[in-house]
Formats: sequence, C-alpha cells, structure tokens
Amino acid sequence: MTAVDEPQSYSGTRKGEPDKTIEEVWAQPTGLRWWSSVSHRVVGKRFIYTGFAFFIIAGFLALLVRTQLIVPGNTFLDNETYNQVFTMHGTLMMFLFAIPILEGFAVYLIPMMLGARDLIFPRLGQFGYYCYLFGGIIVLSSFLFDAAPDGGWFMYVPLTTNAFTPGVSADFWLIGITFAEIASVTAAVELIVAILCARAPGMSLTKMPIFAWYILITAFMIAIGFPPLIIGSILLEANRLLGLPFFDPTVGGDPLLWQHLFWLFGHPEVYIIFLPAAGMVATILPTFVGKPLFGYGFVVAAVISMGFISFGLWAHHMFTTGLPILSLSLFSAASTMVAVPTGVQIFAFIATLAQGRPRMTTPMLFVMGFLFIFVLGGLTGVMLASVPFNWQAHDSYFVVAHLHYVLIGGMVFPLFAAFYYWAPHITGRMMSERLGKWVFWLMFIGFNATFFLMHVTGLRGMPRRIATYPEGIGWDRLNLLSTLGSYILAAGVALFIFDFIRHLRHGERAGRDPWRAGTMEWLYPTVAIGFNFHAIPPVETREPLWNNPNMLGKNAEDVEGVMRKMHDGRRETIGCDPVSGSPVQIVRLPHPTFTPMFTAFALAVAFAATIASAYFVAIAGIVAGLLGFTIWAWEPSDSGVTRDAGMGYVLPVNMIEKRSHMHIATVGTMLVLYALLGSLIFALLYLWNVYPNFAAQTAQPNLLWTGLSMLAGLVLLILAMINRRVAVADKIGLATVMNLAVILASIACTACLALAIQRTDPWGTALGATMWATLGFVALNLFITLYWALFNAARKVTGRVGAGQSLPDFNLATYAKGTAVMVLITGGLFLAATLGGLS
Amino acid sequence: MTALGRQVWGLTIPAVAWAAHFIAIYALISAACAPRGLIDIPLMFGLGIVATVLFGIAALWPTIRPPKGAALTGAIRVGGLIFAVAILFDVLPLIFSSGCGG
Amino acid sequence: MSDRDRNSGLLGTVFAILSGVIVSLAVGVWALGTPGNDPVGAAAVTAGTFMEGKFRWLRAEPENVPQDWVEISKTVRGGDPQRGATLIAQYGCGSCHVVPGVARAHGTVGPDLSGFRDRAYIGGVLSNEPGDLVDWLMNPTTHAPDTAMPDLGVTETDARHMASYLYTLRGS
Amino acid sequence: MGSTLDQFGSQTTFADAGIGAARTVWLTNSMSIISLVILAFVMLVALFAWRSTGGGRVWWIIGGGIVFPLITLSVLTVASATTLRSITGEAQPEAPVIEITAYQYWWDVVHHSEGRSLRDANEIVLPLNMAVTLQLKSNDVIHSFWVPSVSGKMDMIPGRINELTITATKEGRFRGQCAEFCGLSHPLMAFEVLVLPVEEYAAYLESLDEDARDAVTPQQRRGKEVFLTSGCTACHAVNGVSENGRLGPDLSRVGARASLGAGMWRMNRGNLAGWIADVGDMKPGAQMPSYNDLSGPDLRAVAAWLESLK
Repeated sequence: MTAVDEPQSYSGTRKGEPDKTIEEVWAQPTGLRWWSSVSHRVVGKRFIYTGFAFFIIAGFLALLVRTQLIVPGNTFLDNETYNQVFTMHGTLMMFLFAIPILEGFAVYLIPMMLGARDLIFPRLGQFGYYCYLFGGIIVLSSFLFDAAPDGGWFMYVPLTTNAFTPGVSADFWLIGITFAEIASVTAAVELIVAILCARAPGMSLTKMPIFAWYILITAFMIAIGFPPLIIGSILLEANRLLGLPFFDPTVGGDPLLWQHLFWLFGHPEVYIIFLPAAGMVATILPTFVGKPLFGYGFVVAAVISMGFISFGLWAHHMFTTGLPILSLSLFSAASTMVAVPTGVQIFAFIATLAQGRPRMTTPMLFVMGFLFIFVLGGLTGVMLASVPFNWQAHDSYFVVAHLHYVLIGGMVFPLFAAFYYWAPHITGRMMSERLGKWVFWLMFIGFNATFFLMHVTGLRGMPRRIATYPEGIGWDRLNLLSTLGSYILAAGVALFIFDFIRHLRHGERAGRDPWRAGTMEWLYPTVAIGFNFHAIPPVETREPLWNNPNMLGKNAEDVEGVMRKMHDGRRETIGCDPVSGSPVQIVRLPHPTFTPMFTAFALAVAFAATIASAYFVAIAGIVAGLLGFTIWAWEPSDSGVTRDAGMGYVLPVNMIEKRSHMHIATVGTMLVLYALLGSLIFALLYLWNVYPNFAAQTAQPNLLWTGLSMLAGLVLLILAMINRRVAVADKIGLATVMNLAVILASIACTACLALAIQRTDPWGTALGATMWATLGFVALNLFITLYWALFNAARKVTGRVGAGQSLPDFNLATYAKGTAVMVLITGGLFLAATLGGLS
Repeated sequence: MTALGRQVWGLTIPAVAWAAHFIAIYALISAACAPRGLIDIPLMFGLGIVATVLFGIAALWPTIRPPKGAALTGAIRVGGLIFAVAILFDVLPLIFSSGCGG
Repeated sequence: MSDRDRNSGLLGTVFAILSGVIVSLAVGVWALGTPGNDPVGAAAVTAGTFMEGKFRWLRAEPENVPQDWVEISKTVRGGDPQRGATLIAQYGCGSCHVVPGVARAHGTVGPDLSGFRDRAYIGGVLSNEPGDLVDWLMNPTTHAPDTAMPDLGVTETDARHMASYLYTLRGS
Repeated sequence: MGSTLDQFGSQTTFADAGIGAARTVWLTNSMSIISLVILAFVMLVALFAWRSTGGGRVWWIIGGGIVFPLITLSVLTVASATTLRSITGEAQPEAPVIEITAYQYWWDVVHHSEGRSLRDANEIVLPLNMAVTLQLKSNDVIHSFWVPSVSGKMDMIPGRINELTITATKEGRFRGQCAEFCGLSHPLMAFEVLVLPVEEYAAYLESLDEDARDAVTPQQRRGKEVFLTSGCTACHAVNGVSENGRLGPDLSRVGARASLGAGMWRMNRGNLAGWIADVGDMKPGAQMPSYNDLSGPDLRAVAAWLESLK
C-alpha cells in the first residue's frame, strides 16, 4: 500500500466520482428524493420546524387549560378532557418540543461551528428525525382515537396501570414517547462523536466554541439520563401488556420504584433542556458585546459540575412520599448545591456584559429576559429544596410557577433569542427588529403576569392538576389574571409566527456575518452551500472570525484549509483527535438514502401495532426494521487507504483504532446500554432492599447454571479480546472463525442465564419479574452481538471486506466485551442472590 | 498522554469522585434506613466519613496540584472546589442527624 | 439622535415604567384581596362616580320612554338579585339545575334554568309569576306532591332574593 | 358577596392553625423576600455591567457564583433543618392515632381511641393543641393529604403507611384537599378538618361510638326504609342501622358534616337529593351509581333522613 493511493483504488458501494465537482457531490436531492436527504442542515431544520409545530400545539393546549381555569367551576372542559389536555401539554412540551428542538439547533450548528462538512453519522441523524416524527405522530394520534393519555406527563403508577387506566391511552404515551426518545438518544450519541471526532484542525477542546461544550455535556446527560425512563416505560408497558407486577405492592412491587426511575430521568431532563439554551446565551451574548465570553474555563467547569450534580437530586420531587428524613436531607443538600454552578454561569454572563458596549438587539432583549426570569426561577428552586417549605409547596401552583420560570425563562426565551439570531443563517433574511421588540415585551409581560401570580396562588393552597376549583377561597382573581396573562403571552408567540412568515418574503436580505459574530458558522454568506466548507480552515482561537483576518478578509470559498484539493468524488470531512483536535483521519460520509427512513418507519409500524395489539404486524415490523439496519450497514468499508488532505496532512480514511469515530460511537452506545442496565440493577436492589419478605419468597437462582453463565461470559470476554487482536492484525479468515466463536459464546451465555433463573416466577413477585427483565435486557444485547458477528462473518465470506478493512470487527470486539461484562455483572448478582440468599 | 489530555482528566476526576461519593452516601442511607436494615446507624456513619475523606481528597487533588498546562488550570481549580463543597454538603445530613428520622 | 429626541425617549421610558408600576400595584392589590375586600374596585367606582358627576351633561336624558309592563310584572318586591345568586349557591340548587351565573351549578337532575324569565310554567304546575315563584321555592311539594324537588326550608325573604335572580335569566 | 365555602375558611398556607403550617410561614416569607432581594441585586449588577466597559472581574464569578451562594445556602440549610426538626420533633409515641385511608375520591377516617376503632368519613376532627399521629394509607392510587392551614402534605401510597404528626393550634374549620393527581375527579377530592377543644373532641369520639340518631318524622322513617331497601347498605354503613357497607363513606353522622361529596358542596337537603339522583354529574368517576329510579317523594325522603343523621 502506498502512502497516497489513487482515488479509484479504494472499494466502496459508491465508487468515487472524481469527475464531479464538490458542489455536485454534495448536491441536495430534489423532488421526492428530498426526503432522503441526510444533510445535517436539512435534518436540523426539520427537527427545529417539527419541534416548533409541537410547541404551537402544546401551547394551544396550555391556553385551553388557562381558559378552563379562568373562573371557578368552569364547564368549558370536562374533567376527562382537562386531564388529557394538561397531560398532553406537559408531554408534548417536554418530550416533543424542548429536547428535539434544541437537538435540532445542535445538529444544525455544531458541524459549522466546529469546522465539519456534515454531522459525523448523517444517516443516523435522518433515522433519529423520523423516529421522532413517527413517535410524535403516534402520541398525537391518540386524540383521533379519543384515547389521549390522561395520567399526567409523569404517568405515576398505579393510576396508569390497567386497573385504573383501562384502554390504550397509557400505551399511546409509553410506546410513542419511548420511540421518540430513541431519537433523542441517537442524536445524543451522534453529537458526542461529532464534537469529539470532527473538528477543524487545531481546534483543541479548549478552543471549542462554548456552545459545543454545552452540547457535549448535554449529550452525555441524555445518554445517561434517558435510560432510566426508557427502562421505566418498558417495565410499565410490560406490566400493562403481560401483567408483570413491577409496581404492585401486594407482591413486593412498589409504586415508588416508578417515581425513582421517572425522576432519575426527570430531574436531569430539566438541565438537559436548560444547558443547550444557556449555551445559546453564551454564544449570542459575546457577539453583541463584541468581546469573548468572560471566564470560558469557569463556564466549562460549571457546565461539567452541573451535568454531574443534576443527577443527584431526583428525589427532591419525592419529598412528600415518606422517605426517611435522612434521605430528604441528603437530597435537600444536593439540590441546593446546583445553585453554585448556575451562579457561576450567570455571573460569567454578567461579567461578559461588562467587557464592552452591548448592542440592544432583539436577541439581546431575549437574553436579558432570560436573565431576569431564570434567576427568579432558580431562586424559587432553591426555596423548594427546603424540606418543610417543600411539604407545603409541593404539587401546588407554586411549583407550576417555579417550573415555568425555569423552563420558559431558561429555555424558551433563549430559544427565541436563537430564532432571531440564527434566522438569517437559516433563511438568508433578517427578522424584524421592530416586531421583535414587540414580541419580546408581549411575551415578557404576558409570561410574568401568568406565572408570577401563580406563586401566590400555590401558597394560598391551590393544588396542581385540578380541572376546577371552588369559588371564594382566594384563587378566583389570581387565576383570572393568570389566564389573561397567558393570552398576552400567546399573542407574543402569534406575533412571532407572523414575523417569521413575513420575513421569509419581505425580510431584509442578510449580509455575510450580519451580527459580526466570531464563530465559524458565519464564515460563508447566509444560506451557504450545503457542505459548509470548501476547505476546512485551521483554527487557533475560539472566535476565528474575529482573530483571523483571513477569514472575513477573503471570499469564503478561498479561505485556506485542509481538504481543498481532494476530489475523490465522495462526501468526506476531516476527523480529529478528541482532545487536541489535530487531524488524524479522513471520514467518508454517506450519500442521501431512504434506508434510515424505511427502518424508522418499520419500527413505527411495530410500535403502533403493539398499541393496537396486532402482534404479528409488530413482529413483521421488527423484522423489517432489522432488515433495514442490515441493508444500512451492508455497504463495504471505506477503510484501508490513505489520502493527502493538503497542508501537510497525509491521513488514513476511516482509520482502525480507538480514536476512530466509529469506535467512539460504539463506546458511547455502551454508555447508554450500561445506563439501561444500571437502571435495572437499581430496580433489583431497590425492591430487594425495600421488601425483604417478598424477596425471600422469590426462588433463588440455580448455583450451577449461574456459575456456568459467568464462565460463558468470561469466555465471551476473552473471545472478544482475541477478535480485536485478530482484527488489528488484519487476518480475515481467522476473524471469521472468531466471529463464529463469539456467536456460540453468546448463545451459551443466554442459555445459562435463562436456566439459572428458570424456577423464578416472573408473575410471583416483583423481584422475580425484575430479574427476568434484567435477563431479557442482557439477552437482547447478546442477540445484537450474535447478529453483528453473523453479519461480519457473512460480509467476509461474501468478499465485501478486503485487506485493512476490519473496522467492523474492531467495533464488534468492543461491543462483545461490553456485553460479556454485562453477563458477568448479571451472573454476579445472581450468584450473590444464591450464596447470600434473597432473604 | 498530552498535557491537554491530563488537564481534561483534571476536570473529570473531581466530578467522578463526587458521583462515587453521592452514590456511596445514597447507598449507605438506603442500606441503613430501608425496611431491610442491612447495616446499623453507627456503621453507616463510619463508612460515610471514610467515603467522604477518600473522595474528598480525590476531588480536591487536581485543585491542589493541577496537571501541567495552562489551558484549563483555572477551570480545574473551580471545578474541584465546587465538587469538594458538594461532597461536604452531601455528607452534612449524616453528621447532623442522629438517625434515619421520620 | 438629537437632544430633543433623547429627552422625549427618556420621558417615554420613565412614563412607561411609572405606569407599569402603578398598573402592576393596582392589579396586585386587587388580585390579593379577598372577594369581600376590594379597595381597587371601590376606588374605581368612586372615581367613576366622581367623573360621571362631572360629565353628566354628556348623557342625553331619555324622553317619554313607554312603560315596560312585562318588566314590571317580572319584578320581585324586596328582591336583591345579587344576594339571590349567593343564596342559590348556598341552598345547593346547582346540584340539580343549570343556573347560569352561579358557579358549579350544572346539575342535570331538574330542568335547566337558563332563560327562566321566559318560561310559561314553574314545575309544570304554576304560572311563572313572581308570587307563585316565591311560593314554589318555599314549598314545591305543596304544589306538586310527587316532585323530586325537596322543600329546602327557604324563608320568604330568601325566596324573594332567589326569585329576583331567576328573573334576570333571559332567553337568548 | 359571600361564598358558599367561606364557612370552611380558605386553605391558605399563610396560616397558623397548626404547628407545621405556622413554623413554615416564616420560612416562606423570609425566603420569598430574600429571593426578591437577590433578584433585584443581580439585576442591578447586570445593569451596572451593561453600562460599564471596565471589563469583567474574576472575583465577580467567584464572589457572585460561589461564595455568595455558599453563604446563603448554608444559612438556608441550617434554617430549614432547624424548622424541619422543630416540626417533626412534635411526634410522640403515645399520641392519639387517626387512620386515614384515601379512596378514589373520598377519605375514610378511623379514630383509634381506648382500643376502639371509630369510623367517620370526609371530615377529620382533631383535638386542639394535641399532637396527633395520622396514619396515611391508600386503597387504590396515590393520593396526598394536605391541610395547608395546619400542616404540610404527605402522600398516601398503596402498600405503605406514611405517618404524619400534626398539631392543630386553632379552633375552627379548615379545608384540605388531595394534592396528588389521582384521576378523573381529583379536583373534587377535598375534605374538612374540624378542630375542637379536647373535651368536645372526646364527646365527638363518643358520638361515633353511638347508634345513629333515630328517624322521627314519617318522612324520615320512609327515607330510612328506602335506604335499607334500595341497596344503599351494600356500600354505606350507618351505626345501628346497617354496619356492613365498607365500600363507601360511613354515613352515621353525615348530616352533621358541613360538606357533602368530600368537601365540595354544602351539606343540605337540596345537595343531598341532587347527589343521590345524579352522582355522575357532581363527581365524575365516583363508584356510586346514580339513583334516578327513585320516585320523587322517595328521593326527598332519603335526603331528609340522611340530613337528620347528626
């Protein structure tokens, strides 16, 4: 192999088309094929627009809620409709608006800010979007079947079990939301890898725009925070479909287990929503001050500590459930601590203001609105961390006020700032400053009128989630004013929509870098080319547009950088070292395809069919989905060649080593899977700890089979290690044999684990059911290992993989190792149960 | 490992120390105060203090001796401090209460 | 920007802030007051009465309006509609009847009392006249022994107030 | 204009009718004021920063973001821990026990006194200035017990018994409400708390132990007969008349309560009749069927008899 191969000499489904220009290679598909686009710009915009549509729907539901509460004893909505409306309001806002729209902004902005031509897994982006869209449609469609979920967005058991919510309304929620969450988790993994592995040459972690740090931490939080809810939802759905008694106290289940799992997700969720929005603020603020963010390092430290500490306060949503006072004090103390990193960020923003003469633009107005509202929301949050106060305020309108201050102040106001700030980037035209100021003041006044009074309403004893209230106990006028305020807020949003539609045709055309920002997404004239960079410029500072006179001094396409001279006729971008940002590889990116869309659709059919109890259709959907994934991954590898990227960088394509983007993605996926396993283990230990007498009734695992399963796990681990060495050594035949050995070991692991707990009755006790659930999860991973090994073997046997292309085996080895450790952990737990006894 | 890599670790170690400490304290309280009553109060107290000292030092270590390199030293100091204080706060309830209470 | 523009801009800002503060204070005081305690409303009424006195000349006096005999025939002597609404709520009429304007009065046991003024009969047995209505409210069972409507022990004064409220309910 | 529920008083937390509420009020007030002061301070700093071009200072971040919060939070933690201890410290092992079980959507109340279990429903009578242990349970879904004027809330969770010690320090009636979303009629699940001096409380307990008041008038006797023959006894108990119904609230002294339908309507004959004839309208999702097959006079008779049970 020569150092620099000829373009034609690599294999791949898509032979390079070197005769095409870079514009032609990156051309967006048109017509019906538009739907097959995988570009981060298209997918990001779709996330943003779809998220905004859900915002409008959920906002409309909020207006229904406020209208119902305008007077005591109102009959505008009956109780059932009201319950559906407030449930869907919360659900849509939290799951289908806040997180997806922020991820949309991240998907749209991150590659451009970091100097990549596209997001690192474009097809995964498309898959995530369609999962989100179909999941959202499933949830919304419940209105058509008159089966909208009505158990609250928190879905507390036992209210949402079959006994108290017969029918399919809860299934719509559980299945639709779980499906939409897949989108969030895939986007999270993709963003982690995109930020770590695809940055401009020289952009070390400390040179990244602060937005990328915020998104990086958020993505990690999603990867760890969503799994508890996914597990919770699956357990509850298994309870509803199969009658497994995870939450039934009569057989050792516990309704509080659901609350723990839900809030283990639900509390970090708030910060998952807040952090990207704060990242937007930290991006917008320096632009209008004209100086870099003050205290970059402090903010990074604060974001990291926020990301961690926010996982330690889930139980402050459970202060009234009768937990031991000692637990309450722990969570109370942990809750107050989150004020510190928040304070650091707020004061870093304020210190940035002091650096220069801020320009008062519409985005700045929204940023200032954020500062006011969010600080107050944070302060009431600290109040709620006080246990005795919480006992009074919990589940009252005080909490409603608090959470809207935090979420609308901490997320919606920055989001509107972001709309005004990045609108020229997306549409090429400026939104109206004049209307924008009206939008701001309407929203600001309307918001405070609506929610400030709710603090008082709550402390006057009005509980949340009540469809009606009696007259004359001090809530009438407060509610009336809150409702009027909500109409003003809605008017502001309506005016924004008008402005947005107006500006598409009549807005002033935006010039290049219209706000005089310093980050790289503004390098090209607005509505830039689809591949972001003709050449990826080396980056020395955090605000390259301010500090590098080359950038705005030249035409954007003439800015010097790597990859200018590469004309392989493939979509490709530069891959970097995660820490230092120095280029280490060239990443070949896929072209437009319908496969991810088809896969998402097949899974959507499977999920929807499960709601409709059409299980054969569901199985067909799952099989089709698996087929989709297989086709998706079937194309030959691009590894094994080396190319000259210019500027002295001669780099391998899709390199095979630990820093490969594929490998980091595999590790990221393992992180998600371990969070899922961790949630199940939490459930096991929790039930065992809380109901000793029911634990004693659960049959102990069989010692022999448990031992054998651990042995099989160990074998799998060793085989995986060998498989990696063989892959690195590039021995194709031996690797095929190792694949088959991994398959056998996976089967052995599954069988031994199942035989170990064969006497445990999943319907007998909740602990038994959870043991089977854990087994099911590990078995699923073993099945994926098996399928992947089979897939790799098949590709090698059919000659799709050539020399130097063992990346799939390299990654499989990592996955198999992770699975083997899962088997060892599970086996260890079973062993402990056998030896120590469950009693 | 590069200097910058070590600095990134310097940011992460206190965070992980805090997480381990939090899980330890939560597990100890759960073990002592749940119906099973796996351990008694004095043992919970003792183990809690041990964990605090251990993880507290781990969290403060990068603050006291930041890894070489200038890029993130300030952030490492602040981060370590925040997490050390958070560890202290998390153990306060253990110190100031006589039992599980309520 | 000229000095003059700047001055008017400053004035505008000060005015906006001042009026914002005043409006918020007034609204806040009103919102926090209990139903019986309404200093802002009282102040508004006082101010309104005062202004009305000053600007009475603006209102043209009606001339030679013909007597509305229906109006007079549906007037209950000594009845205060507002007091009546409260009493209707207190006696629990709303658990059986829809009574517009009374909170939580949406019962479906008895007839809907919307547009009561235009009804011809009461309980299907008495004609809809003030005297009969007051009597019916006090003793429905004397007039219709098989009715499901209980004698609620309504006093005559209370019945007059309630009747006068019911006659404010006009058909659409 | 008076209100139909003003006799219960409002259900505000700004009250001193119980130790839990009274000791939290100062915390509420001081934390609210401090919050607003901090907000104003931060805004002023921001305004100052906006107008200055001197550049940020690291000590702003250290001072405003770390030192100041730490001081405030330490004070808050101490204040709230002290308050918490002073509230939970009221618990006494020998305090009278009241067992409250939540159903969708009403409350079953059992007073444990001198070995007797005395049942009532939807109205909780408490002795003045005496610590009482409430044992909170649930029969179906999660509910939450909350009397804002007396004490903070505590959830009622199936499979668990949560204990809440409360001490009422003011005579009178207070309104409480279910604070955890529990289904269709969650907004209609309230109750009353009646605080009586200790002697009157003892008398109240005795009255729970006695048979219900006898039917006197012909209409009341007719009502009792209809009650016994229409299937009401399958769910409702009335001391000395029929004591096996346990699915619905105990009605032995229903007429003595100030409210009907778990704290939602004034107790009178009109509301009783409306309730019996059409429960589904007054409380959607309630287990009780609507008795609209009773003749008019029978309906009136049952209502009259129930109203007389005091």
